[in-house]
Amino acid sequence: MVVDTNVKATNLLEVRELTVGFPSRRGVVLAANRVNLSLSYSRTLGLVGESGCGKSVTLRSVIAMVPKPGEILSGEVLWDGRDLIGRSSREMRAIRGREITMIFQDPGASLNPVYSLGVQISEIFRVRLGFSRKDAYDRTVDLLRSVGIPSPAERIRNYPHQLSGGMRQRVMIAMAVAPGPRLLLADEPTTAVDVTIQEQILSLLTELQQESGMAMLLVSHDLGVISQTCDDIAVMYAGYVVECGSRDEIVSSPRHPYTRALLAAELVFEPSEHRSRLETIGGQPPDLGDLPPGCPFQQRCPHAKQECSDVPMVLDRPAPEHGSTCPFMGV
Amino acid sequence: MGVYLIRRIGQSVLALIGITLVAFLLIQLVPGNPARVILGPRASVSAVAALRRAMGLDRSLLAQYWSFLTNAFRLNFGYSAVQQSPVASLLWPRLGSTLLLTAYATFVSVLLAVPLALASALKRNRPADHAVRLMTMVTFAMPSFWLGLVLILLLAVKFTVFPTSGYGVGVFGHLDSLTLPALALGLGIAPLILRTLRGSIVDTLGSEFVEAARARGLGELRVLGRYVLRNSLVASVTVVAINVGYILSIVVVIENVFALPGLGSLLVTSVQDRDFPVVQGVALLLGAIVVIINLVTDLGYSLLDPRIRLSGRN
Amino acid sequence: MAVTEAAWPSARSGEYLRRIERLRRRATAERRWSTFSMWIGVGIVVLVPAISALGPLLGFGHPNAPNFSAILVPPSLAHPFGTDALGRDVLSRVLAATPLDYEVGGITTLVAGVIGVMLGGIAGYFGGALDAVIMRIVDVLIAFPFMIFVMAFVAVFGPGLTGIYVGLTAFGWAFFARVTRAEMLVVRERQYIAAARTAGLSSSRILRVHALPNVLRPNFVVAMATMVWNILTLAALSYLGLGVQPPTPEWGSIVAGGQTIMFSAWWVSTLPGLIIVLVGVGFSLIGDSVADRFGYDFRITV
Amino acid sequence: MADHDVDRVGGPAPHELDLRRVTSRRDLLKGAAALGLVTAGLPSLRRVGAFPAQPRHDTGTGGGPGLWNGQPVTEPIGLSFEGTPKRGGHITWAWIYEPVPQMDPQLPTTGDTGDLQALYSLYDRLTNIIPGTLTNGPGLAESWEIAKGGLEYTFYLRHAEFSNGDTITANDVKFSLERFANPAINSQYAWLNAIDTVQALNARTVRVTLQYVQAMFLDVVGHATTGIVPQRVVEKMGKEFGKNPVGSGAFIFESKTAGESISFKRNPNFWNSPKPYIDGYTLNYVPDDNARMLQVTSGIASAGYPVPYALLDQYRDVKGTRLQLEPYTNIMFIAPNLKVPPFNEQNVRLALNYATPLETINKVVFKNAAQIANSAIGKLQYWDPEIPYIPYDLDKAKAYLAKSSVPHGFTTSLLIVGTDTDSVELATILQSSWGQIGINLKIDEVDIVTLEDRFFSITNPNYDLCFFGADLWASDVGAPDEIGELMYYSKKYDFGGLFYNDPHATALVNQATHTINETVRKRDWGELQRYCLSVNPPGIPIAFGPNVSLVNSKVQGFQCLCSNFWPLEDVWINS
Repeated sequence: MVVDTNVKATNLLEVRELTVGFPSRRGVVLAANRVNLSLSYSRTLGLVGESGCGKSVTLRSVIAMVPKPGEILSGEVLWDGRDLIGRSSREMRAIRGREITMIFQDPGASLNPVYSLGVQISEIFRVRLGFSRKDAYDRTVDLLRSVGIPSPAERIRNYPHQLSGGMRQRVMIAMAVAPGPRLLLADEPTTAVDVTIQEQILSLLTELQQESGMAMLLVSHDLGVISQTCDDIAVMYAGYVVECGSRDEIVSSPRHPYTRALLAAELVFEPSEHRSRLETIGGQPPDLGDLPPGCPFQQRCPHAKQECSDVPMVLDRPAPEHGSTCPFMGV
Repeated sequence: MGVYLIRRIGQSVLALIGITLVAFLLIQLVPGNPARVILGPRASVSAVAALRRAMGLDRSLLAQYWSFLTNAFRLNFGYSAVQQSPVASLLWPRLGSTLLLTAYATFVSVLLAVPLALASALKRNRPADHAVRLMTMVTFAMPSFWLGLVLILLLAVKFTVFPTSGYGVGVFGHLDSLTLPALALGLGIAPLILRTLRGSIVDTLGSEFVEAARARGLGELRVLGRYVLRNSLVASVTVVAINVGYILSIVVVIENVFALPGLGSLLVTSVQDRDFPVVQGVALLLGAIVVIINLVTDLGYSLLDPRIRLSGRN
Repeated sequence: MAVTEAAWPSARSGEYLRRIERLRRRATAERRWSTFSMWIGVGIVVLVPAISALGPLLGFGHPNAPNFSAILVPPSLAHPFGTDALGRDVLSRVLAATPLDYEVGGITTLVAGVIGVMLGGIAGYFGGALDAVIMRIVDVLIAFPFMIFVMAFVAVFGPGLTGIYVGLTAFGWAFFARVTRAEMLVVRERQYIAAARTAGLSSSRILRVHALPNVLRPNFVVAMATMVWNILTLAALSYLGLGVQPPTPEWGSIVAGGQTIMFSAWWVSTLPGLIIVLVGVGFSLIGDSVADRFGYDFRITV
Repeated sequence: MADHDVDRVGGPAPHELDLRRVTSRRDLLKGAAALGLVTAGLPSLRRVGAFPAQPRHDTGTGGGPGLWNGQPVTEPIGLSFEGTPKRGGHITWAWIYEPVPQMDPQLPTTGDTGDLQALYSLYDRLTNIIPGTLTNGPGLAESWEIAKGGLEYTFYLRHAEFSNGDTITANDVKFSLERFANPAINSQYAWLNAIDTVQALNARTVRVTLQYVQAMFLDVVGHATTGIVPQRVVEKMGKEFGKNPVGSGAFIFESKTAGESISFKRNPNFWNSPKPYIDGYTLNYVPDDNARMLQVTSGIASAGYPVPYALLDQYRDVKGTRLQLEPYTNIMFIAPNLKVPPFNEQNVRLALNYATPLETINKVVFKNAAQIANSAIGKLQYWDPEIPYIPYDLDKAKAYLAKSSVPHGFTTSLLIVGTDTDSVELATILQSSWGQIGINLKIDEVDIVTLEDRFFSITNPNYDLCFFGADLWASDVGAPDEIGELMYYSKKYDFGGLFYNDPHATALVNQATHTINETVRKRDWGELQRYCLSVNPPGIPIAFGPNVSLVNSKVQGFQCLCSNFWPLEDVWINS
């Protein structure tokens, strides 16, 4: 390991040199490549990037849920300074859904269609938190109310398919915050809902966060969403963190062409207008299967040059400072 | 839901009529004169002709089918001149044995299929998976009567565990003597269930709500049981019902191999005897079974899956 | 990734290298298996008839010529599969039977497939009453023990293969129709179909050019299964006494013919049975790996 | 004729062999072995209750009692009568026939041996076949007199009761025989009938007057369908009688499960006490050959019938069981359609006969258990063993063919039942051997019903050659009359058949069937056997095959009458 394991982690979550690989027809693809992140108590870190840039995988590897057949090849995930990687599944389960919880992109798909809300939510209280059936029920009702679901006592008997997308997402959030986690992982929580709902969801999240003081790791392809919610931002491209810093730094003085492209898209167009942004960036998201040597962004980079092929893809300044992998964009 | 049910039943009745019509026309096309069958080779032509008239076989096909249909509507399946008894009295006793066999076999195959399906889905594309899949291919490709005989040879002759054939006496006698047939039939059905189940388990495993459940830190067993299997079963419950025809085709052969007094063997003999009323009766009954099974599965399906139960759409 | 590696000369822990090696091996292993199983399948399916083409040259004796001096000889070098009750070499009968079984299985599957794809496609694409009618018929056919009806067909058409052809086709198409319809329901919602529609192309053209290609692959998988099923049905028919005319060798009739003496002369029925299983597995392997490759699940084959 | 009559009273000197026709569709369906047989002689059995310890035929050419050594079977093998008869026990009998649909002897049944066996157990008749012979002895009729040159029969009944306790009266007999004679009721077997009138002279005497002299009349009144039924009950119950019958036979109907089994229990009122020895028997319907045999070897059943020839070697010596081969008087016969050229030519038929390798067929198809046929009538009364069968001689065959209108051969087809292994094997052999004289034989495989339909259609019999396996060319009676009339005199019956039309043969049959003069009959039948084998054969006689059953060693006295009925009242079980 490059990283000295004796370094005392001062943060709630430290991701160091995380590398995740997937087998594919063309060999091993690195979905996350030497990713370094740090997230301190009750703050919000945003991971932004196009789909397939490895942000979701990074998110999942935090709770050791890298989708099969992928696996973490190297690196550390320090939770309170303790490395989570290589923990037994029992230990991980103790943390999952307890200290760290997660919400998903498609609230419709992430609820079990065959059980009523009540059953699914109270399951958390009964199974995970050992409440009695009765208490679990009450807690569930309160919970639903707290995430702003009208007449929860009735809703509780409903099945997922009977709720609107927004409602479902609220339910998901409710289930996520129910155990009072210290970290909430949010994977594209607003992608599946329309813009108006999106605002509500985001505000609900920040609200809950202020109340409970939990930290949040938010993943989105939408820089707008990220910048409006997060304290720190990490921009990912083709499995690399290409730029990382505080929100203000990133937004006001981006140091990587890719970040700039994203910002440009955000400024010129309505937020969340996914397609049009692609137009301004131009070209297709990279194929992780065959990346060029050096900077993976070079094919699409307006300032691409010879040397791009020799760029060592490491942040020039380690977190929490404002770092970038592109040596050619001075401040 | 009500509307939906009514529509389903309506369709089923149509299907039923279709089945009996096909059965009726086909059997009518088969050469061979039931009257001759009944009276035997030496009976005089005049006697044969007379009996033919008496059996009403000289009427037009349409007339015959119509009277059959109308009678069937009144639950009167007609009279078998060959067996010299009302068709119904031939059907009911055999219905039991066939249903018992099929149920037993389905049970056996589920017993085989579910764990294997889980295993191969969880170990997808690993040796275990390939092994299971290969196994299903092998059993799928076995001639059922051949499999039956091999089983007899092994479990009844070499090691006399089960009776070689017959139907036994009393419920336990039945079960005992139905074990081998059920095994043979079950091995025939298992690939059906296993393939479907494996497929839907794989899908379910990939679905977000399973991931969510894991993310909630639920135990693996709980996830598999309440989330994965529960949802996969929904998908694969119907497959058995849909393929009743496939299953019954095997039943016919199996009943022959093991000398079981079931609908399958009855159908075979009555086709051979040109015992039209019985063939039609069996066709109708089997059809009814199929329809009922389909309805029941639909209901079961909707019980398993609230989306259908509440929206009432398939 | 090789590239990615090259880009990273920097030190990696041995653990990392070991893991990445394992991943790479699994990746190649999976890739290999699906191609491998595919080729095994193709191998079996092609090799059996190939060998049977050479059958006469192998010199195990004429498949139909009785040899009363060598009745029921157990498997030996001279007769790898032994001889039957008339002293005919079982292996050469099995080999001689191959073309027939392939022909029957193939033709019935093909015709049924064409009919099924067309009707299913129409049902799925246009929907409505047409759909309802077709699918009800499909229900009936699939729901019913069609072996009995194939029997009836054989009886109707008398000796010869006609009845078998008609019977197997008349009931086989339903499975294709079911799959095609399901696939078609998905396909017709795809954007390019919608585009084609708005472009004012004729339905038939849309079906032919755009929709059909997409429904053919799953049907190929079904076809593989139908092949097996048809061969098995042939066997069952022979057992129930309505098979191919003797002495024409046919796998089913060979197996069925030997089943009476199965306990005394096991080879007559058992070994040909294994050939059926072998070929069946061959076709299934092809179907499965095709299904895998294109991400269908092999459940559609049942 | 008086002394002749007296001679007949109490039963005649038995003929060596007897032959009956058996209709058994299921045999052919499942390729079962042939039916009918010769039984070990216990000629005096019905009159003297005692059981001879060592039956006469038990050590036949089979070599060693109870074990068949693979030699052609001309006498019964494996019959066992060890120990003395004792009461009690139940017999389960796995066989190929479905349970009889109804049990009224005069109403049509499926004609299966299975049905006739049931009728045979349930009802007794005026005369009964004497085991091991071709002739009938006393049954319910203790004795009889024949008058008017065979036109008038007077039967003296013994005291006997129906299973319900009623005494069997002359009126019951009159009633039963009239039902038998009435084609409107007995549409199935009325063709055997020659009865004109029946009178009940007194409670125990019946007089029957015939329309013409029927030489085989005493055999006819021993046929299963002439079983004596209680007039009162039948008239009361009508069609329902067949469902819960009241019988005069050794057994009473107990229960039946359609498609599975039928059970009979001992009739305590049976006149010939202490018989039956067993408490009852059950018939298990087991169509699959292996399953059936395994039921015997595994002890589920005490007897299994029939044993396919293909399985003879396998079950020749299985512990705890014995193979019974009882020579088969039924004839396996290939019937050409004489309406279709070239089969209407004598030379063609002769050629076919010489081109048929009978030894090979016997070896391969019948595992050498059969006896090669030297008669186109069958091994019936007056059968002459001295006449040699037609040898396999291709040159002769070619020569005959050369004299025909198709000197270089022709293409034709053989109609057989597809499920009958024997038929298929036979056909395959003929295909190769007939091919050598230029006859291209196609095999036309159908199921039995289609076959019967095509064979028996008078208007257009739709076949070239037809092989019925074990069935059809077997007689219902020990006398050759039935087959004779059927084959060589078919004008009498208004159904199809051979359409064999040879004036000489017809004259012989016509004469022989209408006299009770033994010398005339012996002469004529002998001449017919010779003439129809080597001079103008109606078809190709193949073999007389044995009737084979697998029996548990404990079961004693289990034997088959020539009419293929098992008198189970003679059976007992050794502990």
